[in-house]
Amino acid sequence: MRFQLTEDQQSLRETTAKYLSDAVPVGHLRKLRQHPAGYEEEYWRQGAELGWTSLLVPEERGGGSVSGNALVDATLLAHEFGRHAAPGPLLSCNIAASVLAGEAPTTRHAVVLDELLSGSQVVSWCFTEGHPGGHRPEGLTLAIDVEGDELVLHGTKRPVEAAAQAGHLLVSGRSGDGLTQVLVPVDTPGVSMELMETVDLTRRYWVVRFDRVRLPVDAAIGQVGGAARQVEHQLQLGVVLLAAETVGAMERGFDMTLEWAFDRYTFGRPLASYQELKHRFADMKTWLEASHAVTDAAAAAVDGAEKNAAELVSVAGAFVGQYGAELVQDCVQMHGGIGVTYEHDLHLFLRRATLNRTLLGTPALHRRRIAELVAEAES
Amino acid sequence: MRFQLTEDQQSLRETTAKYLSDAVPVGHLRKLRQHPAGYEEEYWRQGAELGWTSLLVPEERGGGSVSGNALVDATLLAHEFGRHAAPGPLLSCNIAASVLAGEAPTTRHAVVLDELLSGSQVVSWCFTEGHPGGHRPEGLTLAIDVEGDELVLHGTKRPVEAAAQAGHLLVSGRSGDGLTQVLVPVDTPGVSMELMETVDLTRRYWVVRFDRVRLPVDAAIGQVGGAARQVEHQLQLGVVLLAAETVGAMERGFDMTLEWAFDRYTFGRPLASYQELKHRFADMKTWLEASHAVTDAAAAAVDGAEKNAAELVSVAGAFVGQYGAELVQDCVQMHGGIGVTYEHDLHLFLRRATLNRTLLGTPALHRRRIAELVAEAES
Amino acid sequence: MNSTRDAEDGDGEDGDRQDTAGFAARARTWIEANLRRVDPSVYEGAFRTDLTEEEELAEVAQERQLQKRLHDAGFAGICVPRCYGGQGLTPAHQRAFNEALNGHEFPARIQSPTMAPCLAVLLEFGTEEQKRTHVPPILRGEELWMQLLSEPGGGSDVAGVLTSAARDGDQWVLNGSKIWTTGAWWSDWALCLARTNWDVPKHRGLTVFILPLRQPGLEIHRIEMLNGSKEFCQEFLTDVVVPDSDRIGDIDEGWTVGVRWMFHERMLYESPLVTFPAGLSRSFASSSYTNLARAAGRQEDPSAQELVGEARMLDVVNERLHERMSRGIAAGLVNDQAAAIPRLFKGVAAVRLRTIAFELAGMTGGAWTPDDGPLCDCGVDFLMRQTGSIGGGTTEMARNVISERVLGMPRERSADRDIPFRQVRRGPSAGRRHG
Amino acid sequence: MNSTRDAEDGDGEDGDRQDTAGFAARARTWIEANLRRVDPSVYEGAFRTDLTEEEELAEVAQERQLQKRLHDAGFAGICVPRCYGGQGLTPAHQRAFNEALNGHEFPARIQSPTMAPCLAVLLEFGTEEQKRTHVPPILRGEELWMQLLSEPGGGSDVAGVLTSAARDGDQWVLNGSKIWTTGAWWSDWALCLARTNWDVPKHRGLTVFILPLRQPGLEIHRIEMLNGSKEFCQEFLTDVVVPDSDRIGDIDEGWTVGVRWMFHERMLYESPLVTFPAGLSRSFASSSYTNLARAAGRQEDPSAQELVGEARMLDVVNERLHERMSRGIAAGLVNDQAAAIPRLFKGVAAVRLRTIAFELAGMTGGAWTPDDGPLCDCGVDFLMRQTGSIGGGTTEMARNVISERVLGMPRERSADRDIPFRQVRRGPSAGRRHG
Repeated sequence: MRFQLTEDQQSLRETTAKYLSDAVPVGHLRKLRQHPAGYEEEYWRQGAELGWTSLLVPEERGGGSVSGNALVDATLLAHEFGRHAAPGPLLSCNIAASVLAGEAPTTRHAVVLDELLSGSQVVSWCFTEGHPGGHRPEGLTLAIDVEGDELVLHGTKRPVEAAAQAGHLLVSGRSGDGLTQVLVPVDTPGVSMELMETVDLTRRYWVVRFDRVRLPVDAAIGQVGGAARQVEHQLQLGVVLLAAETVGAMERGFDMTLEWAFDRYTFGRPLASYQELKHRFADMKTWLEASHAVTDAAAAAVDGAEKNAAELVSVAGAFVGQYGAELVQDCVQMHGGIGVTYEHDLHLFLRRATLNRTLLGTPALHRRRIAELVAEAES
Repeated sequence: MRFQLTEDQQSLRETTAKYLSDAVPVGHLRKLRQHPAGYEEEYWRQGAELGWTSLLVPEERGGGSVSGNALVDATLLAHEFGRHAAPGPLLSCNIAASVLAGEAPTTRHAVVLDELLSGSQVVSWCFTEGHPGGHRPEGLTLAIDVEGDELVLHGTKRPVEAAAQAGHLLVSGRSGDGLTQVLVPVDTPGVSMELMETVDLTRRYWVVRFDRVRLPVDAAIGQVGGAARQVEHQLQLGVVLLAAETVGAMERGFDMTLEWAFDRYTFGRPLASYQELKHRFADMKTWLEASHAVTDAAAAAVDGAEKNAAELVSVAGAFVGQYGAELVQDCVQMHGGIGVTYEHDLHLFLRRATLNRTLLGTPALHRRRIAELVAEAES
Repeated sequence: MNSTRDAEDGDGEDGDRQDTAGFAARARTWIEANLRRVDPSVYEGAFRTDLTEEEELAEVAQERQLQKRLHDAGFAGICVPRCYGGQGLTPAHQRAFNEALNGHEFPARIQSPTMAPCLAVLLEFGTEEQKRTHVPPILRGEELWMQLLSEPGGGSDVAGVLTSAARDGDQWVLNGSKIWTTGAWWSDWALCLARTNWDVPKHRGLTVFILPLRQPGLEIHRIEMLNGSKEFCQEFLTDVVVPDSDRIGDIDEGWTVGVRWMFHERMLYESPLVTFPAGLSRSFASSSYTNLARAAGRQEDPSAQELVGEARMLDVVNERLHERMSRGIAAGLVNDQAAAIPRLFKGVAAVRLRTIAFELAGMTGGAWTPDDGPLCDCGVDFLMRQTGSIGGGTTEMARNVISERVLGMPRERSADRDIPFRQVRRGPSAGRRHG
Repeated sequence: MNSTRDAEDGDGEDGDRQDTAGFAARARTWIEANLRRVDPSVYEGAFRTDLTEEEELAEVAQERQLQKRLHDAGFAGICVPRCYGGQGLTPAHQRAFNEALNGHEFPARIQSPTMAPCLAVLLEFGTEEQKRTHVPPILRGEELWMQLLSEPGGGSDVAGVLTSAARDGDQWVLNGSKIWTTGAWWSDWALCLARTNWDVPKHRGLTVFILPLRQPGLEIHRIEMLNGSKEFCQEFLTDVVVPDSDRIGDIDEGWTVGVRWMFHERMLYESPLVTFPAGLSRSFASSSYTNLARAAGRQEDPSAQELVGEARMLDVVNERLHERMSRGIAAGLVNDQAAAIPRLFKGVAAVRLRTIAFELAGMTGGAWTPDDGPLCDCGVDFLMRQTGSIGGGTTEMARNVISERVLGMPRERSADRDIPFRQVRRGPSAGRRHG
């Protein structure tokens, strides 16, 4: 997050922070462990009223950013979600809203978008697949074939956020050499889902299988076979939102541990007075500031459609993915045994940083992507 | 090096250590930077009298180990070479002697072996090639073809130690699906060489080119096309000797830096009193002991032809290669600016650890090799 | 190689060599005939997180039976003097037994901490009566022991004990809380380090006691870890009465006992009192990393191969380093404190190994189904990865020990040395908790 | 994005925006017409190790000329007041000039340390007369400056200065030795930190002087680095006489000057006094890592790709972090000491980048021929890799600063605080050297 925000941005951030502190304090999060959705519908609906699903949607379609930089604004929400280890399908709903708002609407799509914006419907993004390469648009194998005036979907997506809460699924798949995106009602015959286990306490993921699922051609969002650029863009949005959320989780873990270091005495003096620990705090502070810096830069580049946007996004994915989890793990180490107990709060933030590190490309995969982009740029 | 040596081993080690301290003190090493060979012939001949080239050769062929564990004994020499950053073709000559002594001798091979043992001839091992995979027997591409009663060698080897000092070259190459090793007089038509630059101060390396070099078939050592096991064994010897030498260089770097930490005061107290530095010394000490442990284990396993020998060798190559250079680099960091000056001694040991890390497989390549061996063992 | 290994071994057992061989043969025969063969991976990760309370109690009962059978066959307490019910043999015999045990079931829960450090401390510091009372039932599997050592908020400062023992005639009254005990809820007895004098510096006011775990005033609470495991307990002692005859060592001299106690704890796998399959010892069982790469569809990916190779490397180096250092310590060539070297290595390696597994799992590290086979739970193991660098003394403490006790560097400044423990600053939060 | 950037910029330059644009246009025109186009990689690694003494002197002479041409065209000292020969413009103008300079030659050797920190310190602490005497010739390329700050054996303890300045009437007599000066042998003047009082604590007995480098009593020795570079010098001062009018700041108040001096040194690339192509700034030019992978035949190897990607990642993050922190510092939102954060990052990244290059070079990292193209010298660069974590203040010092001055953690115990400097312990070797 930037050192300086506009007044509107500051207000957006504070409103969400306050709401999260009230609605999902850490004690409540522990209770949500057993909740099938990981969150209450009413919690999400009220969040939507605060703008949680509308920032990436233009005003004329019912949304509106607060600063004109839509993704930068959205990262403020993601940051607070990270700081509070907050539940709710923030990523899927924002991506879906952005995609639906980005194309000329069919009647049905318009209804879904309105419900997304009001928080009364969740749309899950079915993008990644469980094989190597399944984290990139060009690696997708789920088939979306045209048969007469129907689209036929066949394949498997995982992990899919909040699939059982969703009214519709936004499915990205392959049509020959091109990509297509389709909005699929969850109750369409041939759609089945299986709950996954996850490291997170409140976010739920499903394997969603599409067994020759048939839909009218106008279920497609935009051109059949022409969605490559759209998918690449929404993937960039997603990676940046995950990075911003992880930065929030890092920041909270760091703050907690810094306080602990001043508070906790060993051998008659505070942990904060031990040089070896001090130096690790210096490293952590550096990773934290660097994570802020590169996430903000990536968000601004995507908003501005700058030509280095793809690179900055993967740099954020690689760096924040790597150092996010490393930072919170070092916080655990500094806490000692209590840092790995369920009763302590730290693991809530570790879970979030760990989960996000895996969702839209691991750090290693982002590094490979950066190398590809560098090679392209140089050739 | 083991905590406890036999008396004979102890004597071998001490004799060599004393000779190196007298013959090539660090001041003298700096002068050898400009020497074309990096060492004086007489230095090498006297070293041979101390047993430098004979440990891997059975007694009946004119050699003899001091403990019955030939490679373990040889690692003691290599260790001292590392501790003194000593010049001389220790690796090539020992490998060559071991190979020549391992096969029924032709008259010519017997003469060369005798001269190797006496130190009056150097034989350079031409093994690695400059392409990916050129560090492993199965990756060799230099062709050794049978044409009538001649062998024809074609290809390039690099880096080749002390090639310009050698009377003969021991060349490992490919004959169809098999490997062959040939003893090539350096003045054979078609052999050419080019001096390389290197990180080391006194070791010299060459690119050696074989342009359809013709030799009688009996220049082969052992079976034409049947040398795969031989080559694998001598590669194991080589990796262990390099590791042992690196452990010596690590130990010396560590000792120098430990002394420095006690001796050097900053802000009115010794470096050794700063916790962050103390903890890095603890890490270095751990890497050092671990390097000793795994190198000793690998040497013993090769000597005993144990079934995990190949794995232990690559574990030593991977671990010592990695942590050898890292340890000495951290010693540099602790010294500050003077640690990277030519006038300081530390770089002599850094050079040796750095060079060895590249010669017979980098740590990353050894890790890949370990994975292959694990997969083989499991299948 | 063997001749050299023996030369280094230095157990002075040459006279027994023939006997050792005979003993080993007898052990092999008995083991083959009496103990179930098990896949060693059963013992990886020690106590499974998915056992119900009943299941775990059943396993403990079974292990007690197993220990009893070992005892009756003459294989319990191999290095324990005969007068206490042991076999009076040498470490070489224990090693031979451990070799023969490879691939078989054994009473895993009874080794640590019952045999080491508890039995070791009893043998070293116990009175004759204490030893005759407790060692035989320990060897028969009738007494499982536990160590009441760490305290909440104590961290690395083991001697900063706040549990107090107040003298009351012929007995002591203990109050306080202990933590990080493994399986205290199914154990019988415990060693306990308590503060008997608050008016002297930290190390000089401690005393060690032994006490039964099931008694009024001693409440045991199972701690839930973030992965759901309830391996560890916390104990609350409220006016627990201990007779003075259950004191170990002299009054206020508990730190002398404590230092050896922690030494025996660190040297667990080198202890001649511990029975376990030799092959199991320090291995992280990294062979499964190949399976992880395969399950992730990355067996041909060089980057994954480098990770698999690194995992195996760490495993092998860890084992060789332990071997080197314990041999050096046993032969008196390096000081006891050098045991911190393999401890540090293992802690760092354990963290890295779980990270490698998580890396190999890729996306499946974040979310998985039971169909994902070896990739299941790699993410949860990653969440728990620091335990290897925390449990049994942190890597930070190991680094202090290595730099100060092995390399002889200046000691870290303590703000609690040479002042009465009562006056030591305990920080804002500790202050609130402990007055 | 631009609107937000400007909102954060906080230079208060809005009134000049039109003018800035006009200035930028004028700069572009002049640069295109007058300055040679060069490949930015020429400036990577700053001073080549393979120049002869004559060649280097020729380059320095050429850069002086270049500076003169900048000056005559009205582009020297863009932010320096007009009364000292500068242009009296704003940091935005300097930035605009630096943008326009991309891809062109510039007087690289004259920027650091002449413009920053030396010129910056002169402008901040110099007397009116000192500024009128030295600033104009600096801007004309006639005076190249150097900093006599570090001392042999001084390491991170910059204030532990042993070079003494003794008062002798209207002048001072300096004795001692300074080290790590870049190109002192072709420079003209220097800032020098010396000890003027040995009977007060370390920081309270220092004074700053300026002095010409070519004078009797001042001997300059070029230090050879392990890679053959002779970039750095050591100076030996023997009874060097400095008039009191060449003192900067008050007597014994040199640390006040020194703190700002080091601040200007750290902020080099953010300084409005420094002229350099904007694109060159903090980049490590990692684009060449692709070439390394290709030259090593590993462009398709995923493991090599991960290394190339990591290199680029470090480069990009380094740049963005610098940008963030300097903007935060400029806007007063974080304190000056936070400059240690990007310094730490850069030092760690520089080490890692050279390691990555060495990894990519594989076997060629150990030995190479000129035919190996980009892989040449990767091994030598690896030998030198720690320089990035040492030069300009070690990463250890940066970590101290961040933990203590940014995070507010307790200061490291100094054994030299509050005692007369004369009594500070200097260790066995220092003791021998300095009595």
